[in-house]
Amino acid sequence: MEGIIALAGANLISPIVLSFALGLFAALARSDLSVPEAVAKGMSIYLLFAIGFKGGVAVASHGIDVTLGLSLLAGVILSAALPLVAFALLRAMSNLSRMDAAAVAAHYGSISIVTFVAASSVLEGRSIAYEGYMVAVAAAMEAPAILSALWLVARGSGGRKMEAGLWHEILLNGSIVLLIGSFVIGWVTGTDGLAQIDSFIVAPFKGVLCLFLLDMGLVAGRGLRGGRHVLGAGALAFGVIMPLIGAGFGLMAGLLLGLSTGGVTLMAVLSASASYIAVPAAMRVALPEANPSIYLTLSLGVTFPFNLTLGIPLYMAAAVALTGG
Amino acid sequence: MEGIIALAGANLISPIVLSFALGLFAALARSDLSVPEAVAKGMSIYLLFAIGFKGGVAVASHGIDVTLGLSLLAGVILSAALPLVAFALLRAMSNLSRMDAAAVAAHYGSISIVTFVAASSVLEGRSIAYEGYMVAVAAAMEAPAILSALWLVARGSGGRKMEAGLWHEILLNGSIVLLIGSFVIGWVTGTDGLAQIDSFIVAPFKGVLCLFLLDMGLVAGRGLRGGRHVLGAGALAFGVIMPLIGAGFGLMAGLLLGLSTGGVTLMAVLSASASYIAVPAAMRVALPEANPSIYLTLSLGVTFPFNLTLGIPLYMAAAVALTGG
Amino acid sequence: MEGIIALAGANLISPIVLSFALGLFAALARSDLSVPEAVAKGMSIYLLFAIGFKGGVAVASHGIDVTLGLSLLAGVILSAALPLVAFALLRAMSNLSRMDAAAVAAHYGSISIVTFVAASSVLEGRSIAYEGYMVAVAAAMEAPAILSALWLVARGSGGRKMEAGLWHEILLNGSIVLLIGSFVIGWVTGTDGLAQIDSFIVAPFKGVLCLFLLDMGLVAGRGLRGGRHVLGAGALAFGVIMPLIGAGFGLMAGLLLGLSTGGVTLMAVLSASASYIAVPAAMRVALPEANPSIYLTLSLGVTFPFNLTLGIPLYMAAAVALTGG
Amino acid sequence: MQTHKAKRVEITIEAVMQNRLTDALHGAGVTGYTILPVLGGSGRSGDWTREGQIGRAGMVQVVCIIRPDRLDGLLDAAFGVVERHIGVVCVTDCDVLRAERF
Amino acid sequence: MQTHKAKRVEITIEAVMQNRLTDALHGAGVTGYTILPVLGGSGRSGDWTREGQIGRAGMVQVVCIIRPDRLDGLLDAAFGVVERHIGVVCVTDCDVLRAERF
Amino acid sequence: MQTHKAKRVEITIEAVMQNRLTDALHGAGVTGYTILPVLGGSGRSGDWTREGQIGRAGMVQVVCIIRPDRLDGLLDAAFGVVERHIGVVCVTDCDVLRAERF
Ligand SMILES: Nc1ncnc2c1ncn2[C@@H]1O[C@H](COP(=O)(O)O)[C@@H](O)[C@H]1O
Ligand SMILES: Nc1ncnc2c1ncn2[C@@H]1O[C@H](COP(=O)(O)O)[C@@H](O)[C@H]1O
Ligand SMILES: Nc1ncnc2c1ncn2[C@@H]1O[C@H](COP(=O)(O)O)[C@@H](O)[C@H]1O
Ligand code: NA
Ligand code: NA
Ligand code: NA
Repeated sequence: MEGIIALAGANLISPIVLSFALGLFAALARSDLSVPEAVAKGMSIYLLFAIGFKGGVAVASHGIDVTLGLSLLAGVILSAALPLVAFALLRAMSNLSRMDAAAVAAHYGSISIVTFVAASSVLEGRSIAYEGYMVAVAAAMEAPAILSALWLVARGSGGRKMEAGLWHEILLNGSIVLLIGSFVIGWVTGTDGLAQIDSFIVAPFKGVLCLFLLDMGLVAGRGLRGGRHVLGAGALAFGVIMPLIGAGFGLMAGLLLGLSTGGVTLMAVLSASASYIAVPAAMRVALPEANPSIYLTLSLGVTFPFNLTLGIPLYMAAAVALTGG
Repeated sequence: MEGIIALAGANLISPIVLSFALGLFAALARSDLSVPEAVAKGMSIYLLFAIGFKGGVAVASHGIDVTLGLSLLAGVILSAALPLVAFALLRAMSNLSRMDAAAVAAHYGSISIVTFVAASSVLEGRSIAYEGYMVAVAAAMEAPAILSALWLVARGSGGRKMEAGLWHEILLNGSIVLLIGSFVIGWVTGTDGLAQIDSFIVAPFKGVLCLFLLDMGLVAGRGLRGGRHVLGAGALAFGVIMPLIGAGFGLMAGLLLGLSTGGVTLMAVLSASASYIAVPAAMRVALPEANPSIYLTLSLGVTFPFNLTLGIPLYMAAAVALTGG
Repeated sequence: MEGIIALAGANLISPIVLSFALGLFAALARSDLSVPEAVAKGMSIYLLFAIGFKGGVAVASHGIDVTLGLSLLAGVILSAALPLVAFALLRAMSNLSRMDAAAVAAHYGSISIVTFVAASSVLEGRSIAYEGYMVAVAAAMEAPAILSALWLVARGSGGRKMEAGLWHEILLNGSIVLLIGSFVIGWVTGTDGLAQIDSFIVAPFKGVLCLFLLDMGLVAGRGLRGGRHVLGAGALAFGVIMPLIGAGFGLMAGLLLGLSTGGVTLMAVLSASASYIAVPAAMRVALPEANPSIYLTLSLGVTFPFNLTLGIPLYMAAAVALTGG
Repeated sequence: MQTHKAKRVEITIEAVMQNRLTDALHGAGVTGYTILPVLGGSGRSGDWTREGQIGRAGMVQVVCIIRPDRLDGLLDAAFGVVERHIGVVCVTDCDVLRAERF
Repeated sequence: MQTHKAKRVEITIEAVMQNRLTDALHGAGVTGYTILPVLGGSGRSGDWTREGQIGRAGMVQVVCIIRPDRLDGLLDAAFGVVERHIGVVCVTDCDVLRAERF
Repeated sequence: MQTHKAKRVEITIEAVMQNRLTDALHGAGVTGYTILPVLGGSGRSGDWTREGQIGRAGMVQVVCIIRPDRLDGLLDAAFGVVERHIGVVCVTDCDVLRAERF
């Protein structure tokens, strides 16, 4: 217990978390500090490329684990199943409409790649190893949740079909293509490839992450300022409870798969995290009637900060305890 | 004297100054070279974050100097007082209207953070130490000058009140929040924090500064092309004389405070430099009748290049001579 | 022969080429992956600045070669002459109009700085030295081709004069100014200057190049998707044959000049490459009737990938064989 | 200078719907339009701003100039897309040069 | 397709004044508008361009579509803000779909 | 609020031609205009998008508000530039505040 608190404390005063806090503060204080959209997008391209590449190199040098396929499968199942849990919970805890609840549920089945990046950064800081292919698991978990949510809506209102083009958009969305693509490049070029570009993708990585989280804090803060009125106490509580439930499922899955301590942690982090890029875009197309303030505020304004500050050290401590690592 | 000339010569052929010159040349030659606004803003966020963070780490490792509070106070007083000097000088030397003169004066009380960054970069290049909290002094000097200028106008025309929202905007403007915020982050996380991100904020710093100054040169050159008609010889001379006067006050303040050689230099640099971000925005809101070409051309087209090329080595030589460092 | 294949194979699985392939794939698969315009422009400013600076430093430390002047002259002649070859070839091989053929020809006389950068990166990877001033040759080859193309059109239609402003635009276009400017800065500040900023312009260079080529792949892929209908088999074949012819001329020129192995390679690469920045802009102004889809698709969608993947190792192998280096 | 009557249709729509709208326009035979970025705005669903946006958030403005007789086809096509979505459609009378282009 | 008469008001204003303008619009009950970025321009105070701008320089264009009877309120509110400042206000007649939104 | 009749001219043109157009406008005595960035579009020469563009590609939109009696001079000047080039010129009636500015 004390270990967890120390861990959480150390995590809380890391430059990464404090940068997020600074952004949050600036937005809540209505400062005009802002990161241009193009720069934010540039940084996210950098982060996705770096994390994918490093994952590929890790797989190239440690070889394919027999559990790779099973981990991917587990990711898909978690992503598809967690929205059902989230939906039931939301309907019980809050007074969100069926449509809004389904849209929120989709976000919690899917994942937040920045939470994943922050967690792997913490793991590396403590020299805890993890499977390189967890990046691929992250990619695999992006989309299935969307399908579950649409099914939830269809079951209720009868016959809302998914538009053909939407599948294409979801499966080939920029972040998935970049993540998988750079993973493959890292895999193919291996440590030789990494040696050529590591002073770009390894050394400055954590610093870029700080600035990116500064922007995430700004966006979350602006969202909270505008969105706090649309959320009741029940929905807010959901934003903290659901990641814990998700992390529980992720921990179990990781243990069953026999992943390393780091791998179990990341499985928990992925399950606990909620999407705010791919899923919101899909929801605007497929469920335009659902209120974006609700799902964005919950995912970005409540769950993301929770995971970043308390969640990650907690899941890591649980993984350490459970794997004995 | 020879020492100063050698110093100025070395400074003049540094990549930083030459990058500025390249931008200036490109703009004056009407090349279409341009740095996208988003990239320029991204670089300025990087520079502010890095300089603030490093300042905070310096304070964390060297402890709070007893003179920190006094230095902040001195900064506030200098920022508030220098506009009065500048205003009197302008009214004597040029034929600017009361309104334009007050607006220009506000710029010279406030500071240019890039001049500060360039100066600290030169100091580091010569291994001259300076107080880490000078970053905080810089932040403290941004705003008071605006108040003095508004008071100068109000005294003349009778009763121009400062709009409520403007205060909030000035004190929480993006650069101040980012500078102070990253200063605090650096302070809290200390050398451990720095170790995590130094290959992002330390190693590439000077290179980014080059590209940023390339853009500053472009902006200054475009300004000069458009603004040279609005400035008479008196105003132009002011753009070179005022930084010298400001530097004199800054040197005195630094000596009285008992700062290190680097600290005295930076105090002079801050007092000598003129704002071109925070103050112009405030003037557009508070004194829209003042002509922006005048104050931008003077501050960015005359004083900034003067400080960058001749001013910094001069103020440094004076500080070295006066502190015996 | 086997050496070439091994070389090409090694080149094909470099992170640089694979990043381009990823972008190409993403665009052809209609993924929404995209690099913001401002970020792409920011990266190109970085690459131009770095390559120019390093070229200048190389000249500063190795001294001016007696062949520098002759190499510049050779570059100008190649740039002016290759369009005539290209024009004749196009008229024979394809059914493009005179106007379209002339516009395409201009692109092949001029150069692609990214191909140059990629080639010098490959050379550095294999520790093959090259003359630092090749950067200046690249700059000298940008513009003459445009004049040749306009002459080709004028000869046909009678009396199309070149607008006064266009010259200014071409000779002072952003990339030329930045390339030459940073070359001069590197030259003036030498290895001292480089030491100050090498962790910005040397260490992360290849990584930035990867992301830039990712974007180039995206742009090329989008172009191919839209432009494939406008190109017949003849024009497509031209896109592969012309670089080989250009490279042949470049190799000869390099040998005659007595350049190093790396220098000969780069001369071939410059001659083989086709412009897609400076020349398209000039053509939109001077020959607006020419169809941009044709020249952009050929240059960026056919010749650029060919050079990047097969051309560079081929030209390098030829240079190695011919110089005995 | 000879001008011709035309209609200027300005459709403000979510960026995620842009391709669906332009596909619908192409389907209705409208092949000329210009897309402007939007920085932010306000409506019944509240304020928003583009700055710092992550992902494909935000809106765009599609401006379409057409011959008056083709207006109804365009509006039908556009309405099919904006119907369930937020967004604004605004039509203005205008005069154009080079009528053959529309 | 059923359309309704409305007014399209386009206000070009300095970026530093944007919040003051939108606050004034909200104050006048105007809650629907779209903000476009401006790249550059020219006027009595000369040329300017956005590229490479440092700080919050530059202008924006606020486009507001409203029912004709609310025009005067909007113009009063807007004028209160632009009065001492540079900027241009331009009103056009237009037709809109979904009149209930305005 | 007192308004005055004016014309709003919107010229969509390639970015490389922007300076030539604004020079021509200045030549015709038109010194007030606002330039908007364009994200993408479609026309007879196909689709294009600004994203990831390298170089000075792309288009801009120049919006010019003028007194009606000056319209012809402006259109002549604009036409001289757009004539051989792709681009669209669209004129709308509008009302402006502060007529003395135009
Ligand atoms: N009356 C209006 N005038 C101009 N733009 C509007 C108007 N109403 C809505 N919009 C734009 O459409 C977006 C969505 O509006 P709404 O569906 O009302 O939330 C807003 O963010 C604005 O960009
Ligand atoms: N007649 C006009 N048409 C369109 N935009 C204008 C016009 N006059 C001024 N503007 C815009 O308003 C800004 C300030 O104008 P001014 O106050 O005349 O300097 C200019 O930079 C333009 O962006
Ligand atoms: N009817 C139209 N309405 C609006 N914009 C258009 C129209 N036609 C062309 N454009 C714009 O002008 C550009 C060039 O058109 P074009 O010359 O037809 O290829 C297009 O990419 C659009 O941005
Ligand atoms: Na999840
Ligand atoms: Na000062
Ligand atoms: Na060539």
